[in-house]
Amino acid sequence: MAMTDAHSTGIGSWLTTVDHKRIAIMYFVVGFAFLLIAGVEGQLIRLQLAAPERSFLDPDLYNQLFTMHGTTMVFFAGMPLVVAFFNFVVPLQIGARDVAFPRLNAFSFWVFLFGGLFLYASVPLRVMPDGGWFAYMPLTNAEYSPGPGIDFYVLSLLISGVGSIAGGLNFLVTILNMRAPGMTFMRMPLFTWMALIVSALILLAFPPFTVGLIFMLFDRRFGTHFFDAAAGADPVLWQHLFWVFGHPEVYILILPAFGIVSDVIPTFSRKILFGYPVVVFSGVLIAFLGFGVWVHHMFSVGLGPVVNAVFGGATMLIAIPTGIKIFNWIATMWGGRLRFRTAMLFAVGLVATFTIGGLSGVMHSSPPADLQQTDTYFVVAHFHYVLIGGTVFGLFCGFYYWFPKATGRMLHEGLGKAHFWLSFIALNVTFFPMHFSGLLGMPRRTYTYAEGLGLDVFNLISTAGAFIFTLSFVPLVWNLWRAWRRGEAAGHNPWDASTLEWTMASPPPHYNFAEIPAVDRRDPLWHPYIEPESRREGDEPGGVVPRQQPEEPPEPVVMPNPSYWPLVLAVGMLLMTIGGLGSLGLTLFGLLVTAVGLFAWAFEPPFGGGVH
Amino acid sequence: MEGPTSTGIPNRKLAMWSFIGSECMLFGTLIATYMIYRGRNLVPPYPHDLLNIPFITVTTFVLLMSSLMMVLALAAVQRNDLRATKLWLGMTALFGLIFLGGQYYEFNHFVHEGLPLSRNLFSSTFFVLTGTHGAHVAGGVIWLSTLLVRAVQGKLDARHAETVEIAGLYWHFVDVVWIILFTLIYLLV
Amino acid sequence: MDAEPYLNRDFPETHIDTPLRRRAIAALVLLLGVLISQGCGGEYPQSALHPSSDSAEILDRLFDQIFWWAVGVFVVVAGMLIYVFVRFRERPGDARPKQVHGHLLLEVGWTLAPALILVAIAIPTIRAIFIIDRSTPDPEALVVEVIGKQWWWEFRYPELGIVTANEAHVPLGRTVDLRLRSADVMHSFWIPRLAGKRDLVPGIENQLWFRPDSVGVFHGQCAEFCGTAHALMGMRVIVDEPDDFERWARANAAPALTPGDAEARAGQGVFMANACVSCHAVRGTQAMGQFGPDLTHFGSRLTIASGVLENTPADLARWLDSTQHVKPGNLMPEVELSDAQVRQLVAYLGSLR
Amino acid sequence: MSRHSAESHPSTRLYIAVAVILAALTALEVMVFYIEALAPVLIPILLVMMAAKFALVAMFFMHLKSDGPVLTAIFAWGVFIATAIVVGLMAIFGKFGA
Repeated sequence: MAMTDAHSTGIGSWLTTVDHKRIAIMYFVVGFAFLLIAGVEGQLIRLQLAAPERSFLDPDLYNQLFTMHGTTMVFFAGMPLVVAFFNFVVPLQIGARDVAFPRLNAFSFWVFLFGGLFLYASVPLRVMPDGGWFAYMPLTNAEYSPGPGIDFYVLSLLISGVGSIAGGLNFLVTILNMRAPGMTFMRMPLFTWMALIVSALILLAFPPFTVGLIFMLFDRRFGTHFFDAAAGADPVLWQHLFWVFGHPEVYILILPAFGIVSDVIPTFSRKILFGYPVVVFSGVLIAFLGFGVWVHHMFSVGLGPVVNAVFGGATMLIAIPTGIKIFNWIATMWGGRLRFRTAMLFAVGLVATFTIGGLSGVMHSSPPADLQQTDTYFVVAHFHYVLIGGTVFGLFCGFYYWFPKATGRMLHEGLGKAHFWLSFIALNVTFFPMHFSGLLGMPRRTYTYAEGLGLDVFNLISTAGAFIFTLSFVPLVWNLWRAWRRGEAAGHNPWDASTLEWTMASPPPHYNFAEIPAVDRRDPLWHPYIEPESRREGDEPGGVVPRQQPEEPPEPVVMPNPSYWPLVLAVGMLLMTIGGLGSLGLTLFGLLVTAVGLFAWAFEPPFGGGVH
Repeated sequence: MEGPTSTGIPNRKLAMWSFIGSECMLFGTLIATYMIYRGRNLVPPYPHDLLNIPFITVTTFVLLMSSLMMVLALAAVQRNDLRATKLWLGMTALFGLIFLGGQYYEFNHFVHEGLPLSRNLFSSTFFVLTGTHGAHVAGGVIWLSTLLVRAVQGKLDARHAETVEIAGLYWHFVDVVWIILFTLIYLLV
Repeated sequence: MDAEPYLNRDFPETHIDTPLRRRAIAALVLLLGVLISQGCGGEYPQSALHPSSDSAEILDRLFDQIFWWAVGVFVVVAGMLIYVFVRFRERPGDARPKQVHGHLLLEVGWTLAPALILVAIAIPTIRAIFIIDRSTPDPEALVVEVIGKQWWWEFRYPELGIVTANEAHVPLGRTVDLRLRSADVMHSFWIPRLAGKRDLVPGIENQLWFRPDSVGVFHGQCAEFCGTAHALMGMRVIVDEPDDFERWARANAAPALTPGDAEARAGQGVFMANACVSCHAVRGTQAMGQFGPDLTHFGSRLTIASGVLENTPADLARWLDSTQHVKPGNLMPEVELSDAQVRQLVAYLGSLR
Repeated sequence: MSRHSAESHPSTRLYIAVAVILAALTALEVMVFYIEALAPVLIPILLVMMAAKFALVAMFFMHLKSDGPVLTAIFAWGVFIATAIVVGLMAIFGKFGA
C-alpha cells in the first residue's frame, strides 16, 4: 500500500508526501513563484520612480507594494528557497534517508504555503498591508492603520513563523542526529554546516518576533498598550523586538548562500576548501555576533552615545569573519583549475558583489556616518547587494549545481551563462546608482521625489537595470523548459564533486541511499586525488569509501509513511489565522481542527508500511 | 528507521530540548518587556495594589510539587510500575489544574478590581506574560492527560518511557519559567 | 523578448562568455563614468556629500575616511579575483592541482589586517559619536522645537515666541539646538547638508544640533516612513545672516497683519467663516486651531504644503482647490469654495507676511 | 542504574530531597521578601535563590546533570542568548542605574 504511495505521482501523493526531496521541490516551486511575484512588485516600484513626480502609482498603492515586496522577498521567497535547499541537500550530504521528523517537515511546508496565500488574500480584497516589512509602531496600530491590512501582515507572519520554527527544529535534529557513521562535525560539508547554524538561528531569532507580533496583534485587537506612549510604553520597543529578530534573519538568508558557495568553489576549482575549520568557525561567529548588533538598524533613534558606540563596534566585528570567508574562497581558487560553469560563475559573482555589499555595510556600521545613510537609497543599495549579490546569487549557484542531481537532467551552459551575465549586469546597473541617489538625498519608502534634487539620472538608470533583471529570467525559464524537453542525462556525478550526494543516481531514489555510507574523511569522493601529504590526521590512506551507490538496496528499507495529518494540522492553523481577522467562531473551529490533526498525528504510526 | 543516532540522544528528546532552547527566547522576550515597563505604568491600579503574594506562593508551591510528581511518574514508568505511573501522572496533571485554577481565580479577581487586559501598561504586560505561561501549563495538562488515558488503557509501559520523559521535560521547563516569573513579578515589585 | 532569437541558438559551451563579458565590463566602465561625473557636479540641495555645518562636516569627513578604506579593500579583493580568473583558469590537459588544507599564517594575516582597518575606522567613529550623539555644549545655542506631524513639521522658538511650519529660519554661525518630538507616529528629521538624521519618537524628546557655516536654503524631508504622504513631508531650513534673522524673528513674533486691500479682507472673512479656523491659527484673530500649521505669517514662506509647491498665488489657488490631488492623503479636507472665494483666500493668505 | 529496583529507588529519594530544597527555597524567598532589614540586598538575594531553583530543576528533574553535554549545551545556549537579550534591552532602556 504505502509502497505504491512512495512511487505514485498523483495529487494525493503530493498532499501526503513526507519525502524530503518532494517537499524540497514544493518549497522551491512555491518560493520561486513568490520570488517572481515580489520581483514584479519591485519592477512596479522602479517604474513609478523612473522619473520625478510620476503618478503611475498612487501613494497608498505604492506603500502597499513596497510592503509586500519586502515581506514577500524575506519570508515567502528567501526563506522557503533556503529551506528548499536544506530539504533537498542536507539529508543527501549527511548520508541520511530522510529528515528526523518527516511529517513535521511536511507540516512546515504547508503552514508556510498557507501563510503566503493568506498574505496574498489581501490583494484581491484590496487591503494589502502598507506599513513596510518592518511595520513600525505606532504607525501600524489601530489608530493610524485602522483597516485589516496590518492584520494580514501580522497573522500571516505568525502562522508562517510556526512553520519556520518547526523547520529549524527539524534540521537541527537532523544534522545533529542523522549523520552517517563516521560523519563527524568536522567532516560535514560546508552547506550542511551552515544549515546547522541557520537552524539554530531560526530557533532563537523567531520567538522574539513572534512575541512582538502578538503584542502588535493585542494592541490592535484587544486594546493593550505595549507600544502606546500615552500609557507610558515606548513604541521603540517594537523596533528592538523586530531587529532582535531581523538582524539574525539577515544571516538566516545569507549563511546558506555562503555554504553553497563553499561547496561549489572547491568543486569547480578541483581543490579542497582552503581553511575548512576557519570557514566553519567564521560562520559560527557571524551567527553568534548576529544577536548582538540589532541596534545598528536604529542609530538614528537617539539611544545615546554609549549604546551606539557599543553596537557600532560589535557591528564592525562582523566584518572580520565575513572577510575571512572571502579570503578563504579566493585562496581555494588560488592554484586551482577553475572551470567556469554557470554554478561557478554565480559563486564567483557572489564573492565579488557580496564584497561590495559588505563594504557598504562597514560604512554604516559607523553610527555617525550611518546617520546620513540610514533610511536612504544608500541602504537600499547595500542590502540589495547583500541579498541579491549574496543570497540570490548563492541560491542560483546552488540551483545550477544541484539541478542535475534533483532532476537527472543537465541545464544548458550557454543559457545559464546568459542568465548569469544578465543578472550580474542588472544587479549592478539597478543598485549601484542607488549609492549615489541615497547620499544625494533620496529617502527610502517615498513614492515620488522632487525635480531639481539631482536624482533623476540615477533613478532612471536604476529603473533600466530593473528591466534587465526581468529580462534575465527569460534564459532561466527557457533553460528549465529545455531541460524538461530534452535535457541531457546527468549521471551520478556530473561535476566530479566530492560529497555524498553525488554517489547516487540522479534523481535519487526515494530512499536516497541503498546502503548508508560509512565516512572516514572530508570530501570522501576525492580521496584518491588528495595527496598523502595533504591528508589530515585520522584519514586512513587506504580507507574504503563507497564511490557509487548500488542500484538496489541489498536489504529492505523502512521508509516513513505518507500522511494527511500534517496538512490537516496546517489547515486548522490557517482557519485559526483567518478567524484572527475577527471571527472568534472560526478561530475556535480552527483550534478544533488543529487539535484533531495533532491527536491523529500523534497516534498514527510514522513508520512501518513503506518497506521498499 | 529510528535507529541509533549520531549523538546517542533520541531524536524526539533532542528536539524537545531544542524547542526548550527556543522557548527561552520566547519567555525571555516577554520577561524583558515586563521588566522594561516595570514602574512605567501611568494609570492605576498598580502592581502593589493587587498582587497577593501569600496566595501565589501557594500555587507556586503546587506547581513546584507537580514537577516532583512528574519525575516520580517517569521513574515509575521506567521500572514498568504501571500503577505508580498512573498515580503520579494523574497527580501531576491534577496539580497543574490546581495551578491553573489559581491563575483563573487571580485573573478574575484582578478584572473585578478594575484591571481588565486593556486597562493599562501593567495589565497588558502582566496578563500576556502570565497568560502565555498559563497557556503552556494548559497544554501540558492536556498532554499529560492523554498519557494518563493511554496508561489507563494499558498502552503505556516501559517501552514508552521516552514519551513520558519528553512530556516531563516540557513540564519541568514550564515550572522553571514560573520559578523566574514568581520572583520577577511577585517578589521584585 | 527580442533577445529570444539570439538565445535560441545552441551555443558551444564557451562561446557566449568572452564577448559578453567584455561588453559587460565596457558597460560597467561607461556606467561608472556617467555616475561619477553625475555625482561630482551639479546642484544637490539635499546632499549628504555637500556639508554646510560643523555637524554635517564631521559626518562627511568620517564617511570619506571609511569610504577610502573600503575602496582600498575592494581593489585588493577585486585584484586578487581577476588575477585568479586569468591565472588559474583550467586549460585542456591540466593535471589535478595540488591540494592545500590551509595556511595558518595567511589565516592570521587576513584576520588581523581587517581588524586593524576596523580599528582605524572605529577610533574616529567613537570620537564622532561622542560629539554628535550628545546635546550641544554651546550655552548660546538657539533652541528650536520641532514637532513632527502627519505630514508636516511644526517649528517653535520658545525664546522668541515664534510658531511656524515647514520652514525654519536660523542665523549663520550660531549653534541651533533642536528639540524633536512627534505628535503621532515615528518621523525622522533630516536636513542632509546640515545634520544627520534624528528620529521623532512619540513620548520622547530627542536632540540634534548643528552650526551652519553658509547662508542659503537647505532642503530636507522626513526619513522615517510615516504613512501615505511620507514622500511629501518636506521642509526647508533657511540660514540667514544674523541681521536678516533678527528682522525675520521680529516680524514673525508679531501677530498677523490686518489685510489692507478689499480682496484680502474678503478672504479673511472667507477664512473665518469656514472650517479653516478649526485647524489653523492666525495669531491676532479668532482663528486658533491647533491641528494644522500656524498661518500667522504664511505669506513670508517659500513653499506650500511642506515643500510640495512654490508659494505663488497660482500654486496656492491650486492647493486650495484640490489639496488631495496635490498631496494625496493629507489631512486637510477639501472645502467647497467658489473661484472667487479661492481668489480672496489667496489674497488674504498672501498678505500674511 | 537498574530500572527494576522497586519502591526504594535511589533516584526517588534524590527527587524528594530536591523537591524539599525547592520548597524550602521558595519559603525562604517569601520570608526574605517580608523582612524589612534585607530590603537593600533583596534583589541580589532573590536572584541568587531564583537561579538556584532554576539550576536544581534543570539538573535533577530534567536530568541535565546525567544526560551529557550536548543537551546542556543546547539549553545553555538558549538561556545565554535569552539572558543577554533581556539584560541588553533592560540596559538600553535604562533599567540599571540612572
